Amino acid sequence: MFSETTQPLWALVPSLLAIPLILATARRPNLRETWTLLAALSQCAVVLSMLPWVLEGHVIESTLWSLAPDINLSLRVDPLGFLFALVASTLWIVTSCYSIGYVRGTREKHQTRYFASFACCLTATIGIAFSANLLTFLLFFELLTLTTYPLVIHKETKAALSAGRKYLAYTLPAGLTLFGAICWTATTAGNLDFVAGGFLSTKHGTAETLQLIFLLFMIGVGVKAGVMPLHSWLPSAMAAPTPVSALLHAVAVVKAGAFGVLRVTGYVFGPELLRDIGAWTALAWFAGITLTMASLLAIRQNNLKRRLAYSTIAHLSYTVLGAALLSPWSWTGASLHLVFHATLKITLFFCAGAIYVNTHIENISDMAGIGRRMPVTMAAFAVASLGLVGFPGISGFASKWSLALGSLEAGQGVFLGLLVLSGVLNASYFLPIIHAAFFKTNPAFDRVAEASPWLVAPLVITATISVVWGIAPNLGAHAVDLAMLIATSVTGEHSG
Amino acid sequence: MTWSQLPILTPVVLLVGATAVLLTGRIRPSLAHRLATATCASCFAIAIALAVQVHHHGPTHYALGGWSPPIGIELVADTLSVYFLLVITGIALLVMVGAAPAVERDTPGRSVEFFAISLIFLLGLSGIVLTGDLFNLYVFLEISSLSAYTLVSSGDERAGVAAFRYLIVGTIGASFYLLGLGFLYSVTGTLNMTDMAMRLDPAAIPVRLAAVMITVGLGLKMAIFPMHRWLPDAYTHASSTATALIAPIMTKVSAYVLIRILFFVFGTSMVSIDLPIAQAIMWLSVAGVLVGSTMAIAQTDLKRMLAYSSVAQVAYIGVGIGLATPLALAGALLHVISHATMKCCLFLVVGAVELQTGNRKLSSLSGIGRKMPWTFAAFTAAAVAMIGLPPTGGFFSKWYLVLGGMATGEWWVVIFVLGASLLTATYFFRLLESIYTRQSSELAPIKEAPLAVALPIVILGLAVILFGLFNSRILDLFLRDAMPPGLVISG
Amino acid sequence: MTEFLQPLVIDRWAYVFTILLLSVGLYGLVMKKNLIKKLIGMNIFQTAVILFFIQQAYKHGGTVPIYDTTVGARPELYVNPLPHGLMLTAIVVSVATTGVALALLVLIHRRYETLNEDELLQKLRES
Amino acid sequence: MGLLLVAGPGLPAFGDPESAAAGHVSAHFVENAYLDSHTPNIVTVIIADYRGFDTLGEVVVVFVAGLACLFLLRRSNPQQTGYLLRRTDSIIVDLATRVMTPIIQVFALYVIFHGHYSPGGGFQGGALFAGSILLQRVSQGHENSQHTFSRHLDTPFAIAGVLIFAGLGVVTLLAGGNYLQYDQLPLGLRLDMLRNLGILVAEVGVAFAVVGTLVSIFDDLSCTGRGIPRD
Repeated sequence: MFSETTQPLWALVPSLLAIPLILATARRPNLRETWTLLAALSQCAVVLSMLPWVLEGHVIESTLWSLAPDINLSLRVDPLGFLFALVASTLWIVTSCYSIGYVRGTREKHQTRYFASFACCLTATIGIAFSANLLTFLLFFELLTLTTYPLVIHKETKAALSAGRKYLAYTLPAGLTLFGAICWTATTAGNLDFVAGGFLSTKHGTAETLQLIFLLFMIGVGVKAGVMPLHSWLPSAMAAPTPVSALLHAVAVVKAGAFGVLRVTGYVFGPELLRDIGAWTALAWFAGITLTMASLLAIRQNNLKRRLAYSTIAHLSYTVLGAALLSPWSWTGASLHLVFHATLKITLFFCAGAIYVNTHIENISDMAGIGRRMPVTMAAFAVASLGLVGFPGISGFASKWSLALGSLEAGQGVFLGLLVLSGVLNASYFLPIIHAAFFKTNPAFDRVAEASPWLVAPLVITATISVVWGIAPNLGAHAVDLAMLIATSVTGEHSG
Repeated sequence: MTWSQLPILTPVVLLVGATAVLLTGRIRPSLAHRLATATCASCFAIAIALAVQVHHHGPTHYALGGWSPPIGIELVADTLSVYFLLVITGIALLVMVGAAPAVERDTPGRSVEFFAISLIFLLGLSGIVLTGDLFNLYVFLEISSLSAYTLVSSGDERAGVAAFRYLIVGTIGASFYLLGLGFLYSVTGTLNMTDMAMRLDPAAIPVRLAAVMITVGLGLKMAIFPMHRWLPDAYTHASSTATALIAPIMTKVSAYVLIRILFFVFGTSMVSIDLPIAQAIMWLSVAGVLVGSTMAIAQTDLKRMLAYSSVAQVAYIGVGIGLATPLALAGALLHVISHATMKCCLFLVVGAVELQTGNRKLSSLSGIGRKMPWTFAAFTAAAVAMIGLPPTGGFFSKWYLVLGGMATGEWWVVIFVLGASLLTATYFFRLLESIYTRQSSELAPIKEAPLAVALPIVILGLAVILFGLFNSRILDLFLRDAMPPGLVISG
Repeated sequence: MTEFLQPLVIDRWAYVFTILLLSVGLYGLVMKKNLIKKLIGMNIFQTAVILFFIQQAYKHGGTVPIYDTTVGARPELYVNPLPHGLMLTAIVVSVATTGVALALLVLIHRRYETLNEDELLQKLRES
Repeated sequence: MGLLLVAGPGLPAFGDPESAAAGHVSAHFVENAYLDSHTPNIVTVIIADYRGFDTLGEVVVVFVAGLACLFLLRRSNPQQTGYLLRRTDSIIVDLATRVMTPIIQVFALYVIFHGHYSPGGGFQGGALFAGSILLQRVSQGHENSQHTFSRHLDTPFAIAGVLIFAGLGVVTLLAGGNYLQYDQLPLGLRLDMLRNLGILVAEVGVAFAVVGTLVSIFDDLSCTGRGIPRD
């Protein structure tokens, strides 16, 4: 029952099971939240239990039933999927604690719907991480779109509703493009199972055809990954409650997009083919431009969450860039950034949320002096932002470092330049906040104190994790080993 | 009485049921509904038994009056017809279960006749899918049409006009069919489908003309663009029960006849290679998809919106028929069952809403999702299926359609089909948004629909999803064997 | 010209009437504003189809399809009985359709006091 | 219509005894009808035996049409329903109908029961019979003509007709034959005589259904029923 092959299924069960329980216990909030926490914990446990197998290099396959001729609904745990699932499920725990504190702190309406959709999203995310072929991937990908929508419009204000419409207006067409791309792949290749190093090859069509398919794929997953010019839903979606932004727009949704890019480049097309049809340069340049532009735009944002959103867009492009460069180190960096950026960015969102719950302030210009009243929160904020800047000793450094190596390895020094530039830009839009927060004073905050432990504990935890990983990146989750496994399996060469 | 008698049982049971409903209705009107439901249930059971038999022993031929074809009329229960028979009887059963209150409200004092006529309507449809004789098919076509006109006229003020328009169009369609049949008979001298398929010569002019006429006639009944004008009025003004009964299966059965005659009698090569009939159907259907979806966006009346989306969704089936490749046809057949389920679910929800609120304007629905959670959970599932998002049946029928389209290199069809689902998304998400988010005060006293009404809706909502997840089961159990000669689903 | 007319007019002159009737029926259906007249057009259309079948049944030198011991069971001497049988059914069907159509018209007339299409649409727009 | 002109040459020549339609199935009918069911009128044999199922369908069509009119036009409770036809005050019409009605009805019965041997059968006879009743309705007015044929009888008549025909089929089913397989009737006659009998029963069923339906349609059309004002 708990054999190796059934494990991926069990990873889906907790969050799936939580949905009806949450709905059933709508009347009794404490019990309801207990279900959420239990589900999060057990899910994380199930995922972690697979770590040894994955580290040994096993690829766990389990097929449920046939979806269409020659295509099964099947799950597959390889290093990349595992890494993503691990991040999502771990961060779900902290986010659930945080959400409980948050929704009670702000007395949100429809909390049941909120937690239920949250569980749905997690199911979808884990499904995306573990899907073994494109059709299964598409299934969970669209499911994620659907289940995120209620969270985006959660506040039911005009802004929230229009944000929701914008979200659908971007993601549904993207889903259709992905659908078309997958159908096309099915007709040309007759097979949709992910293979490390890609299953498409030049014999499946002319270079132009393959480039077109690749373009469709990139539009399909790129929207969620916020690659410019398909990014503009992301800042608007910040109308959602902060925990939603935190998990879904720093971890689940956007990361699902980035993850999709990795899957398509590494497991559908593969380095050789992408080199042959020359599609990788285009993708790399898109990513490079995005990470610069987004950082520039971030500077102009006064609303903290919007600034974080643009920084998210920028940092997702790190992953996309790493995927596009196709070299072992760049892939290592991409995979690592998937993990590290998640922890760092979620910390930042937690801080923003904590500040909002206490003071209802969203604009950076009003935050001067907040650091003196909420030292822990702002300390965590400082740590996380420094991490994103790429400050040595915090986790972000490791991933950026290997990305830099990767760009050199790929013989593309120009991207190294872009990375450095965006690091500088990161500094220029994060450091002022910290400076103002600590070294200015604002009498308005005299009666402000730290937020409730439900809110503070999670952000402290994530910040600590980032620091620990900054010193020993491989600790606990073996992130580096996994990243190297991924890079090796995809590019076929060893990194470093 | 042996298992070999199964094919005839469905029509006979329905006929006897109808008369029984009338007779008992004169004494105890309350019995009528129970009796009708029981009849539908037994028909569903018979259909299942027949399906099992066909699955194990292959097609069943039944010679009426003991006269072997082509002398007499024969019923042929092969996989295709059994598939449709299951859809018809299943939908009918689910509609009947909760029909009592709505019918009593819409047609006070006449519910007995209503149930009798709906049973005869089902008799006509089941006869159509079972018969193996082209003229007999015409008779059953008229039985179902006549009762359909009557059911449609059972609605609001304008129902009469809508029904009359429907009657004129339907009769012309049937006459065209009969004329085409006349041509076929004049050159083959037979009326039996299999016999005719052997005897007709695809090159002969009358045969080709007959193909065109029959296609036009059935196109009218199937509401293929531009012959769809009767449908929105008919579905909008008919009483909610009548719509829920007619909308899911009537047009599907016309599609069945089209498939049966084009692919089984004329043969795939004739309709897709010698003549551009299939292509014509395909392009008209593509136009229908676009027009139907666009019109649906503009509607303010829930039923009318659903009616226009029916035009679009039936056109999907037309696209599948037109592409005439195995996968596309499988998509069309899969869409038959999935669209029947979702559209039936949606119309039943409309009926439940009318029952609880006495109103069906889109504006009046805001916030109702919280008042009737179960009903609208099912509604949401069905809506998602209409848009064609996974993991519902709608998604997979679209999947096969697109695969089929790509296989034949019909890129524009693929693009239009995909684009149309965006239009669908536009009006359904607008609807869902207002259903779940807006608050409105006058909804306060509204309760969830009674169990008998809500249960079928929920069942249908679940079915929509299950048909998606387990579509390959449907594919293996039915669609592979239901393929016309010469078309084989690979894999 | 003749080689076109020969098969059409000399051998198949009867079908021309079918065609004429069909056109008359369609004309009535499309052109007439009065719903009753539309209905009549529909009936003419159906009758044309029925006539078409009956024409096929006709044989030169054929007698009524009632078995006659003096003639014996020789198919070529009786007109084709099958279309007659079919058309009996078809006629009944068209009668039934007409009945329902009339009922609908009565209903419409009771409700809107008119059977003229334009006035009807007018009243529908108002209501 | 141009299409039809094009199709012309493809059709068999008018009155051509060798046409495809004349051969094949219909030839078989002509050759075997009498032997199979001891009935000279080949058309009758075809509609009531070879293609009996069609005729059953036809009966159902008629039946549903009558039901439709009843459903559409008649008020739920008869008390509200008034009838438009009054007794005529012209003696000639009155007398004529009094004389004609019985003759028509006798002839109708003849048409029904002699349908085996001469043109005619259930539908024609039923229509005639119904005609005679309608004649009464028109001349004597609704109320006075009720004693010849009450309006409460029409639906039961139609139902009876359907049940006679459908029931005949059920009997053959129970007797172990196929549906409408008359030669399985458990009466121990020669096969062709059994079929002969079956045809007769079928025709009677048709007649009942037609009489009931036509009269009911007439009554419904001529009553002041639903619709004004909408109830």
